[in-house]
Amino acid sequence: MPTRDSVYSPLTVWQTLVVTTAITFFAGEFGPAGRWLVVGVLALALLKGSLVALHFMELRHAPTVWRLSVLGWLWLVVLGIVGAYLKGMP
Amino acid sequence: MSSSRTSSSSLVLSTPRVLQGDIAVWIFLLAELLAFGVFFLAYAFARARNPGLFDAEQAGLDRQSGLINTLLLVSSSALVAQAVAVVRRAGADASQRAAAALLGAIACGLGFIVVKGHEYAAHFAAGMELSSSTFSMFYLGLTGFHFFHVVLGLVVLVVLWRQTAAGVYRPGDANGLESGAAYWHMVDLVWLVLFPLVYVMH
Amino acid sequence: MSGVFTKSMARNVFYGGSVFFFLLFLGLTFDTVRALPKRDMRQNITPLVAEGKKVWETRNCIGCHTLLGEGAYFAPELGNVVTRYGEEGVKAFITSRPVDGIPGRRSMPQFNLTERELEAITAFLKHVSTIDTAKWPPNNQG
Amino acid sequence: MQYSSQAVAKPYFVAAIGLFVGQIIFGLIMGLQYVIGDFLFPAIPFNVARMVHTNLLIVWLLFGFMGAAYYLVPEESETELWSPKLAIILFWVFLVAGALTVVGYLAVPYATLAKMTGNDLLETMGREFLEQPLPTKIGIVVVALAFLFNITMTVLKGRKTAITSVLLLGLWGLAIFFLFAFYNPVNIVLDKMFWWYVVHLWVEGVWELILGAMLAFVLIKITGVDREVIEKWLYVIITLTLVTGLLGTGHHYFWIGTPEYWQWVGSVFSALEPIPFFALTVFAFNMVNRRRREHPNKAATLWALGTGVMSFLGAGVWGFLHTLAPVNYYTHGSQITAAHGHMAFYGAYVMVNLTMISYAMPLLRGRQANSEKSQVLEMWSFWLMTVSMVFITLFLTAAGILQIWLQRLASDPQPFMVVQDQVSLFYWMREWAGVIFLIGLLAYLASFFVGGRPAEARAS
Repeated sequence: MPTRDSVYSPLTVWQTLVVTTAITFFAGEFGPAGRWLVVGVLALALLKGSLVALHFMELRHAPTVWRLSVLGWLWLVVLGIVGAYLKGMP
Repeated sequence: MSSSRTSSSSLVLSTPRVLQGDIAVWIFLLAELLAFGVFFLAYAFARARNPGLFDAEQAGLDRQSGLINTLLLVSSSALVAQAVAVVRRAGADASQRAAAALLGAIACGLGFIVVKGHEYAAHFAAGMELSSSTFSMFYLGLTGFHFFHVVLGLVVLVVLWRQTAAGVYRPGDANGLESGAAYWHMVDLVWLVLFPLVYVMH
Repeated sequence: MSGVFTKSMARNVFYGGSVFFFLLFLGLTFDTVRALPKRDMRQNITPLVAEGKKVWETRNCIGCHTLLGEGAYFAPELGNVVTRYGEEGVKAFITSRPVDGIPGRRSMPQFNLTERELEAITAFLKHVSTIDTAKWPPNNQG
Repeated sequence: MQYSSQAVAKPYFVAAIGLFVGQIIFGLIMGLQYVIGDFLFPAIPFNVARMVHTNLLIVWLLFGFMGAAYYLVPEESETELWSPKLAIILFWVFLVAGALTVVGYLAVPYATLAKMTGNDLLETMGREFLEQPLPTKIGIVVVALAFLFNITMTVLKGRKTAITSVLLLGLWGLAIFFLFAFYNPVNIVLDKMFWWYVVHLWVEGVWELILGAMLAFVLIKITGVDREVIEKWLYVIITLTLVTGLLGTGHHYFWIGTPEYWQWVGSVFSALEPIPFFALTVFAFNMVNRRRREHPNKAATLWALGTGVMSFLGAGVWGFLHTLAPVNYYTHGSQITAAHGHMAFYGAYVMVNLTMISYAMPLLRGRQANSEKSQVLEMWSFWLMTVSMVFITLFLTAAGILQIWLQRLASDPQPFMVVQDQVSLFYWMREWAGVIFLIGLLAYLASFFVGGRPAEARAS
């Protein structure tokens, strides 16, 4: 069976995740509160989630039904959170 | 199991459409994701109803330990992915190198437990409990639900570590390892949404 | 849906998953039992109230009524009946039930309760009405 | 029937159907009492008729489960039952205890029955579904333990299959959770909290395991699909059942005094509870479509598919209708709950028992399947009962919605009885649907006595 190496090695994916996590933290710690923080931080969550799903969970090679369900879940939840946040804006 | 198609246009053998691990685990994963997803949305909409309370009580959280925990889980997840890749390439003493990676993943997982336990101890000492406020109910509920998933995941990883060290897994015959890995990545994926939602957003 | 799907993995996931969620359920139940005293007014449970619960059970009131919404749907909710009709109203109603019922209408049997039993059942229903039920029922009609 | 000791199941099935008829008769009495308030008053007041109705339901379903276990365990374990004699003794003990209890309900006022049967020693009576006197409750525990011992010994000395291990898990769970019937604290909130261990963890927990095991067995026999496929789907379905059902108990902890986080936990997890029933329906249809043989017992196939669909509708859809806390705040303790109760019990546990009986009875009487004529009559009874149950549920749902509107949502809410009078039209229609249900049940009974040449298995 041909090997299924992911295009990126786990190391490069890991580095991206660490950097984006740091950005999320600093944005929250020092960045301005409000709409842009939320949208920015959740966009990063989308990126990180997709990386983990596609590379670590190897959904890149998986049948589309599984890839769609996990990525679909990620997008729906994040969009739901953003939607709820905007609705709750004072 | 799945035929690999060699299309004339691409020289590279197109990789077969195969799911990582056992479908039974994936069905369980999706059910868990659904439960977490609904809880996240419930949190988001409850927050929308009184943003002030949530922001005020969120300030009481220790965002740094949240950061450390995210880094720990992400690293642990990467190490498990590394272990799966090593077993699949099956070089010299692959089992030993994969087992080492799994051990690292377990260590990071334990780190998460320690940091989280420390965080909880502080909150419980301050008298926070499930029914003290809507925020505390969501905070303890969500992170607690996730916390016990990490504990379960560590049990799975220890079993996988022993099996890998014993050389049970080989390329094309690592269903247990891949299934456990998929579960652990799910636990990490859920935390990647939970961290910004609970700790950072305000 | 290609991919490995084995019975042994399905069994492992079954045992792992159900034990995990059972422990979570026990954990929450433990927390609930610990948090209950602040909500269930247990400090007001006098021997009279306990006796009232026994009268409630030995007359099988749950066979027609609901209590906090649980029971039979043939007769009104009694969790808040004391707030609806007052203690005297409840006692008067119970004692005034006609033995042969009301022609063509639902009617409560005449239980011939003693004075003590009447006091007890009313005390029990009064106690139930003080339990913190997250503002249920929606209104006085129950 | 491969093992002679499987014949022990026959009296259990016969008793089950007999008690089922009794249950429906008392159901009709109660249905009439809803519209003619003083029907049979004071001889059989509503609460007594209700006790008989609900207790007969539980007892006949337990008879069905035990009969199913006595039938399928020897065949699955490929060995004779450990002690057929014990099974017969337990049959009579359980039947007599049940009969005495019902006579006790009907013959003496409940308070007298309580005094006569030692309720003063240990108060366990007077709670919904657990109205049985203390001796009966102890009898149930004895019968359950002896039954489990008999079945477990058979499994231990024979082949272990997923079906028998899941069935055993379900049956042992059933017995263990019944022990909470003996816990009756003075504190009503604690009483209700652990009362749900007997009720919810039965019907939305271990009973679903029993249902899964029985249905898997019948599907293997009818469709001939290999055991490996069916058993792994069985595990997936019961995993989803317990994963959602255990924390799903929370949807009973909304308004009984328990902390308010249960409103979130209960709503979220019970909202997922229809998923295993949906998977069960897809699984049943999938197996029947991929069948490798044309089993002559088409009626049993219809029952098996019906179980999937109706349990998804009754327990799944009608359950979801009123499981979310904000909705349940208004529907709690209304006819909506009664509507869900009827269709869920019928769709899941009545139908899986009838599936088993419809599959096993011909074999117990020495033939693969009944005659074409008998099966046609049985299918008539299937549609009569199922459709009339759908209507009972629809009418009670309509009654519930109107009740909630008038009594809770309206700007000037009306008293309970005033609302009940305005809703009586639906209770009349429910009563007629109940009569048709009884006709369907009698047709089911008749189908066992219709003769004719047994249907043959056609080459698939």
